[in-house]
Amino acid sequence: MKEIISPGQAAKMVRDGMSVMVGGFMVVGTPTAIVDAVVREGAKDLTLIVNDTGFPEQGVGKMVSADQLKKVIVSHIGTNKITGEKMNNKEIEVELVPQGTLAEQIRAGGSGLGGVLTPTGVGTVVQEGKRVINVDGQDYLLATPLRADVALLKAHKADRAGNLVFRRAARNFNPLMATAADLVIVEVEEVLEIGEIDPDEVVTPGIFVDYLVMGEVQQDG
Amino acid sequence: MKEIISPGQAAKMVRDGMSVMVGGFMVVGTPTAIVDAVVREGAKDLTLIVNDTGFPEQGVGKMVSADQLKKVIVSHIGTNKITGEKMNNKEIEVELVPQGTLAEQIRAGGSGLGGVLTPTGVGTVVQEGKRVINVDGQDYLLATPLRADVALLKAHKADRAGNLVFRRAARNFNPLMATAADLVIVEVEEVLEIGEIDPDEVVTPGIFVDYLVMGEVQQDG
Amino acid sequence: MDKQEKRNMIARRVAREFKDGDVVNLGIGMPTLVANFIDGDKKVILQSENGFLGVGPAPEPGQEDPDVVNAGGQIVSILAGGACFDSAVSFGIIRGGHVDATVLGALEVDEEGNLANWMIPGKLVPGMGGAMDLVVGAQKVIIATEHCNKKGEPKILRRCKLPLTATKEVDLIVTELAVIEVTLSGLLLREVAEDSSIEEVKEKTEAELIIPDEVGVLR
Amino acid sequence: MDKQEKRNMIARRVAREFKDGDVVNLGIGMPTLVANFIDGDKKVILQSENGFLGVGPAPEPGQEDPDVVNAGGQIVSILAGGACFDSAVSFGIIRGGHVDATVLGALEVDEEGNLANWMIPGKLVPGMGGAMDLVVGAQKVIIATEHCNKKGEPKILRRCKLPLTATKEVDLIVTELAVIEVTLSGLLLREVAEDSSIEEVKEKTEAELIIPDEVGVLR
Repeated sequence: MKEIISPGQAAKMVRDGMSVMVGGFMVVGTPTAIVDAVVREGAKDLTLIVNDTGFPEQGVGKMVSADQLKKVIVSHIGTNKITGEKMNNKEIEVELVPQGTLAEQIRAGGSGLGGVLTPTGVGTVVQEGKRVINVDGQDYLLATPLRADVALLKAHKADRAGNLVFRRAARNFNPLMATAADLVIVEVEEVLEIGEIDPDEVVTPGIFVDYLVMGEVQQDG
Repeated sequence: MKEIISPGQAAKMVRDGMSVMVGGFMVVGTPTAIVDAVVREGAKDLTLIVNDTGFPEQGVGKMVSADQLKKVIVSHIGTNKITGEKMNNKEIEVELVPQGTLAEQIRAGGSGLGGVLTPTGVGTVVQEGKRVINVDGQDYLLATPLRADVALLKAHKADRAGNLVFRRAARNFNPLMATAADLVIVEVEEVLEIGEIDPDEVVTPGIFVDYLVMGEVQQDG
Repeated sequence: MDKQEKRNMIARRVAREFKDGDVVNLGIGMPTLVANFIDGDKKVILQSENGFLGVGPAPEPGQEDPDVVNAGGQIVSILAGGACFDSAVSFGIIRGGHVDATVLGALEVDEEGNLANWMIPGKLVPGMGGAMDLVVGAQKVIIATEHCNKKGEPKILRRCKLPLTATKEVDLIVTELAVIEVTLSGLLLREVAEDSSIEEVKEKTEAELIIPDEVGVLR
Repeated sequence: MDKQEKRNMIARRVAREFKDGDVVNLGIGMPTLVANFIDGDKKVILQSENGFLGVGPAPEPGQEDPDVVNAGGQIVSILAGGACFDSAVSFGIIRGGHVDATVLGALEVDEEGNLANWMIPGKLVPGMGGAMDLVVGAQKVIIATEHCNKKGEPKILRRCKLPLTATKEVDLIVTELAVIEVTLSGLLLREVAEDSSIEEVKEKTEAELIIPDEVGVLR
């Protein structure tokens, strides 16, 4: 049985200097109640691993605005000008990673792989500092694993065993990050009893989940 | 709309010399109606990529017994003595691969990766002939991608768009192989209309599937 | 032609490149427009790299689902027969060659099929998002772009100067003036707009163009 | 003790190694027996590498589901709260360190924690199946084995002679005679069976054993 905690309790587990993965793609599938609490609690010097930095007043963009970040590993910052400004002012280190590579790095971190070879980024600035490995005459970049101290995720429903199901485009990076952090906290819209999710329909098994948080229920249509 | 063909029509697409992936783990999740038809049609010199060679009279074991195979890439042959005999007599080349590595090789083949680095097999005979790549002080073996000319798979249900759902332990290698073959033929117990599988419940998207075959319905308990 | 007409013309021409059954990923901006012009007789399946296949049009007002957005953040719908997945699967589809065509914008594109469309050093660094994977992974890379940039300078160059998105991956360039195919010998002028001319296209293109005996009409 | 009693004794002792909430993978053969002895107060989640979590006991006759088998091919059940997945996810769980303990048999195990349990050259080559991944990936590797082989020869050696399954990964060895911990300094004798002695264990073990001041009783 997973413990259900408040957003504030979740946020207190995010401590200064930690690496933090946050699910979501342009705030869809972002655990906004937990992120808001992290902003309130004010942890500093965080390394954020995330698809994008949301918007200045939405999602992890609030963490950017609140100067909580030392570094961001991210595929896109174009929807949040503040990230770009802080990058140019050297207030935040921004490591830009192709989205598919970021997904594989997190998956590798969660599944005990030493890395994957991707053709993406060969011959571009992404190649700088990377190992190039040739397989059957084609060059690939070695993408090494990414893990985090804590993952803050969003799912549609969980059962009390922590099994998760996701909804539509809100799935994105959430199932990957669930495998790749020491502490996994998941904001959900609904918590079901054990047995209410069929084993075949589970997307993320409960063994990956440490705590559940009840977020606000999304309005569907 | 995917075409629904007979096991015999499916088997005729398997031609001499082809590489063939077949789903299943000890025949659970193996498309037995298609495999039986492949045995009847009698294609020769096949390279089989499969978790195990089933039993002498069940699953892909029938292909072993019928001398249809030139080579098998496989994690386990212990349930089928005939495979071992033919290996010792040099009638079949057997490449043994750790199961998790086999899964990653097929996934890499289907997802455009040049390979993955795995710690599995380091310091064992599996290391022979493999590239060893050190990342952060740890040695890994480079597992290169596997693809096949045709994949013969088993799913529980499909819709007419080819979207697949699987049942219990019959899922195993099937979703991975669906991504890694030029021609993908799936034996199913039931074909539903488009819209009858919710997008969130699809395990293998229909874009990976070329043909459906109606197999026998399994008795559930 | 005003800007919107140009964009529609480009989108309409790009849409004709798709075959029945194609899986297509449309980039953000003008490429998204292409969806409006796909022939209803062709079954084209649109992929959205944030995690689903079967992108449908924006729903009726009041029917919006906040979890159903495309990679540009616009509210869309998922057609019956669609499928949702995580980002690793999504880019497995893309990188693995399961996307038949992708349509993307360009800052610069060149004779070798190199593309620059993700950053302007010191100015605009939004990040590559999924663009690098799409350009490397899709079977056919179609660039949908205005022929010249806002300053009137050519975007189709001998060699890209901006940081590249990918090397030698572009297959076709569609602008309001021309359709240009990237071949191993260089850029081949396939079609010229009705109200333009080979001369105008050459003048507004920095790259060398191969002019075949027969050049079609872009409409 | 007859063979079955020995096996039950080993299984019972192994089961005591698990903590509440542990995720455990039990190998084929004797390790499977361990499930029968897990304390009901501990919630231990069993993983089956063919693709699910929440392995439960064999169902009542007539309730068998042919799709619900463990990695040894035995019909089992899936408990409420279980989850099914494909082989890549299954081995991601294993290789990624999400399995707290695995229990496997051995042909040979040695002072360095090396394990040989998958082939005898020229004789038995079943393939490694999932064993190599399990031994490398699981947080704790417990070997459940009879102390000697069928010929009465030691299985716990200075150095394994058979082809290895993995190097330096074994943490604990449980036999009908002893419980032995693999430490950086070598093999530490933790417990000896009530009806055996340190002398008997030493005699039947080729490897050097470290004998601490206090040796527990294996029951």
